[in-house]
Amino acid sequence: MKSVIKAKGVVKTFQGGKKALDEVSLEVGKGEVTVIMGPSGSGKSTLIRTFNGLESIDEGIIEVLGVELDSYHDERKVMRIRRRVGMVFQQFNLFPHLSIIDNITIAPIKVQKRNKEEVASKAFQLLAQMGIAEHAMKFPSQLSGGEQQRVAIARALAMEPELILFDEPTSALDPERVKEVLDAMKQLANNGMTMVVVTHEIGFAREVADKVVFMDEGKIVEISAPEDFFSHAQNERSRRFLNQMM
Amino acid sequence: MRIPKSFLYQLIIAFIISCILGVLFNNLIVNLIRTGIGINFKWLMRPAGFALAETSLPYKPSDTYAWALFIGWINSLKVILFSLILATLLGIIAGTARSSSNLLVKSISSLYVALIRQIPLLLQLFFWYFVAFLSLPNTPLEPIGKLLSLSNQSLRIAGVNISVEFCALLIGLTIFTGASIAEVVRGGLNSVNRGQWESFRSLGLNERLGLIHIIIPQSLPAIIPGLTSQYLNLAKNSTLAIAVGYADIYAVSDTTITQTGRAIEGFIILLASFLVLNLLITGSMNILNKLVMRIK
Amino acid sequence: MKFIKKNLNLFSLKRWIRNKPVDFIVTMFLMLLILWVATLIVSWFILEANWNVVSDNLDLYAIGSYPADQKWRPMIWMLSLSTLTIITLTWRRKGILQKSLPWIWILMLPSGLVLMAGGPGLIPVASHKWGGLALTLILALSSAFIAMPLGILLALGRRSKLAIIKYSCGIYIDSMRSVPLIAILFFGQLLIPLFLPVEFDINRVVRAILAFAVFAAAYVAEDVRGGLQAIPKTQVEAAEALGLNPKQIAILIMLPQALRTAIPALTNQAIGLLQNTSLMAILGLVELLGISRSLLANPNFMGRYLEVYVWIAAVYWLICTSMALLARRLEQELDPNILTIKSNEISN
Amino acid sequence: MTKRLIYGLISLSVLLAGCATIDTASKNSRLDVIKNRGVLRCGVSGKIPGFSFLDGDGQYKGLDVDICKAMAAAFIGDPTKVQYRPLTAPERFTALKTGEIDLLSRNTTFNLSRDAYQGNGLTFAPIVFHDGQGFMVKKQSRIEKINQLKNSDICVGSGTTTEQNLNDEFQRLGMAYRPIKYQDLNQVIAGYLQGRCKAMTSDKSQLAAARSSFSNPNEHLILNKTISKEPLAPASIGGDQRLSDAMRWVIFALFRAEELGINQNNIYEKLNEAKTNQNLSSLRRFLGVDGEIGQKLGLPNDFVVRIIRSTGNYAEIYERHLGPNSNVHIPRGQNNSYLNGGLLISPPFK
Repeated sequence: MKSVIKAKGVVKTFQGGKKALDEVSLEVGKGEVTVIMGPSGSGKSTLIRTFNGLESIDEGIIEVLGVELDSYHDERKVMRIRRRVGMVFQQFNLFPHLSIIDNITIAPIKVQKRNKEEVASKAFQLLAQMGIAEHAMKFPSQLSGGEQQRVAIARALAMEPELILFDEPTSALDPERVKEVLDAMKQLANNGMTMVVVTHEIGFAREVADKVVFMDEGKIVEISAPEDFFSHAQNERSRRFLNQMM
Repeated sequence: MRIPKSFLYQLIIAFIISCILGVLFNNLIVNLIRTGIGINFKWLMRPAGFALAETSLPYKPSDTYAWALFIGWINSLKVILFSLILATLLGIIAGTARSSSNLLVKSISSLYVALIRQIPLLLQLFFWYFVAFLSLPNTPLEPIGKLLSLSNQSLRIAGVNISVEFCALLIGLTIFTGASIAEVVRGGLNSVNRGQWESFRSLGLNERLGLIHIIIPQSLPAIIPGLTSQYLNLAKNSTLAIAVGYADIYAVSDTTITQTGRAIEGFIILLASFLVLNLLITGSMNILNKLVMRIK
Repeated sequence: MKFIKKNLNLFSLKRWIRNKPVDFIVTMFLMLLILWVATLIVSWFILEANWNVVSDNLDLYAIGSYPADQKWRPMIWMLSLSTLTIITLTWRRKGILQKSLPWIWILMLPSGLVLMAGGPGLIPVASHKWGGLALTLILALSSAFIAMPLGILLALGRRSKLAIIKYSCGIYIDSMRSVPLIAILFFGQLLIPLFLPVEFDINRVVRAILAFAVFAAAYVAEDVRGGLQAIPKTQVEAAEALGLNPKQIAILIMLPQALRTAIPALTNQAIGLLQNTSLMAILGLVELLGISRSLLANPNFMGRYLEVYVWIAAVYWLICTSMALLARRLEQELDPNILTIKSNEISN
Repeated sequence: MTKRLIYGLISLSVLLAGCATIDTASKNSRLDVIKNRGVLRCGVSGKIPGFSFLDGDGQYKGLDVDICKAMAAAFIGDPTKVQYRPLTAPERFTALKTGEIDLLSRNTTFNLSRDAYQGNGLTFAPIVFHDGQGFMVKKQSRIEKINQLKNSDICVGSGTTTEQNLNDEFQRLGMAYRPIKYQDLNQVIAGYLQGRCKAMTSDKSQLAAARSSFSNPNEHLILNKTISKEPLAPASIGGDQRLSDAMRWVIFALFRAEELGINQNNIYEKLNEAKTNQNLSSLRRFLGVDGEIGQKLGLPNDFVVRIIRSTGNYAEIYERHLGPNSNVHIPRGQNNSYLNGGLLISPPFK
């Protein structure tokens, strides 16, 4: 299987000396859904953000879609990666001053220089796919959290990415809104999208994930298939975490 | 009958305020009678008898004081308008430069702000006029042919003559106000959620496009009020024109007051003309604000 | 080591030019510009500058035409001001000294006035003999001292429920803010006597201080109001629920929070006020800028503008920057987060 | 509660009304105010070398300043009891009218509209310096006549008669010009020296004073033509006869002492001579040994002695500040006693 992400010996130290990532190595294959779990402060968000260059790294190499990133944070390479990798944030981060349709089309038009009409019709299609086509002309503040997050997914998809990173996409949602977002993500996974998801949603991980990565204190503690991870996790720390979660 | 307490308080305060004003006014009248100053505005229609170096509209010394004051007001408006535009550009550049990834650009803009904001404007104006402009050679320099010529009397760009007084005031005000606007802009940019930066970056937008399409539009609501007050300050500071010999409204009122001895009337006219300037600035900024809100 | 390696990478020229050509060009251009300006400045300093105009007249810059036999008075005052500034900025150890600092600061203004004007055991020196930096500092400090409480009252007044108070404060603040300072000062110097009873004379320095104070109060009021608006409504509700009356709420709950929030804005006002005292040079007081202008008229020093301007710009810059630093120090002292950290330290 | 408030209001209003009417018309002469205060407030320029100028030791010096000293010597008996108020041109008359200063000794031109009741309403003392407005140019400009200044920039102090004279002259000649106006003379000089203007205009005494301070005075030319009469005189507020009389005769005393050859060195000698020699009746009157010239003015009888003791006669004042050994050398010319062909003359002290 062709790998999309190949991270080797990644180290990231924050100002003040705290090691956020400590010799992390990870491989993500094409079409795979990888779920990263771990207690807060374990470095899982930092890891996922290094994949599209939002965080620079101090040591090691990350190869994303054939582009290599190292401790020299090469802006051009980062830009090349970002054009092909989508990202969905915990806080949605929609652009509040732009309408939903503009939120989705701005990057394809400005970055990929695609035709406006074509992008717009694609955007409507994506919104319909997410079940929120009727909101196209509204502004983000007029939408519920779940709807906003689905817009954020549609925005990421509009760039026709080869990989989407999800950074705790449901953590900021009201409980009753979580399902609609997870459903949209499941749909994506079923369509064969390569996804890296940081989440605490065990149900989602069980159902969709190809592998579960467990992190603690900046290290990857365990990588296993979901059925193994949730029934008999090998590591003591993973078990303790799962006990708290369930 | 019960009178509400708050009503009583207000009555007392109204009474005290009017008493104070009354006393001041009474003193004024007494003093006016005593010194024979009196208040009237008839002198406005008398010939001014002084020439002005800088006139945007036709003016000769035999014109009235009123017209001379109006010319001064137009001169004020002119310098305010031009330095407003330039200071805004400078402020935006310096303000955004402070969040630049280039260390040199960043430190230069920080240095600029830290230096300029801690030195009195009047001193800066003296510097620009007496040191920078008046040290230019007497015979015009022409660094790029006939298009631009520079001397210690005037600046000539493409056939338009600009006096060095105007230039010194323009540059002094621009650089001083630009530093304050830079702070406003920086504050505005910082007011935009960090997530927005990450968000546009992860969509593959570069810094320039991101600033233009995502960050600046969102920071405008935070920037515009600050910008308005900087513009008002600029207008008020333009009265320091008097230090460099530029004939603005304050300088003309000053001359008028000396020649006629009409200090109070001159003062009232000065205040009125500033009221109009302020209304112009706040009015147009309100319109701008509404436009921004509508876009949002 | 890692850090150095990373930065060495950064300075790999080839990579730089290839990856960020615009960045490279801008940097090179700026470097050349800096080099050029630096050469100009250095050559002026070495070849042209003649600092006699500064070194021969240090006394004048400091105190103007204050009587020579009494010059130790303003000198001591300014010396203690600067010592106090340095102590406040550097002394971090807790103890009596640090606890007494606020009180010493509060004492600086009255002691300065007494030293300058004369009092018990000191020969009176009339205010028209004051000048130079000492006058600048007195003007700025005294007017700030008056403007602060006045501005706070105006800010509270503007939020009052009583219409008359609200509107008269509003009118005062807005009209003061729409007028150029030089007009107010002009008014203070020339026209105030017209509004006072005959023969009722206030001296020039006091008039200038009053003019600065009434002007600055309007700006202080707006900054404090900004601070008041930043206080969440829940704070007032909580205070009301505790049964505090409006006056207590204002003094105990609102003002402390509002003033802390307003410190940065108020600092800018204070710095602005100090800088604005230079306007008195136009209106005939010989404060720091005024004395420089008088000196430049002296035949011996004619034409030495740049030296004088550079020198007093440096003085102003130093004072304003230390004011900014002092304000930051004050902000740290009052920072609720730091306070909680401190109490944690204690409990640990 | 309500009742008390109302009482409070009433008493307050009475109080304020009282304030408002107090002292609406004190007809006291300013002269008494000065004497009671024990200090003379004198408005000066503070920036004109030779006339009033802040010296290196922080003291005001100059002809205008010595006039203030003579006044203080006469009114109060002590030439040091003077508060100098440096005033800009725009504020000087207002300062006088509002009573901030007692008298103005600041290069002020004596003219009709400043003197007249319907004008500025001042009263002038005798002319202490006969001046006239002229132009200074750089020699290298080869300008020798005003006509050659057509369409030029001319540096001038704003809000002074200088500005009006400049305008009148150029209008008369039908020439256009651009006035570059500055707040004070130093800026005018700076603007001129730095080449902002082809010429600067001011009173010739000030031009001479300025030129003498330049590093190469010979490179500058003061044009011959005098475009105006600028008789400079101290001034006080109009309608106060006692003060203006006293001022007038203080100045005359300075002139008269020169005419009589009485100076700071020989004043006591002369006084002794007058005291011992009954025949010198005019000298005896002048020095206050006989008669009551002082009392008539509301001054001490020996006010002349006090003046000469403190400042010397006019010639001495002139020598000190404008003579050949001073920084500013201006030949006496018109400003000489009539005995030497000048314009200064004192009426009899009778």
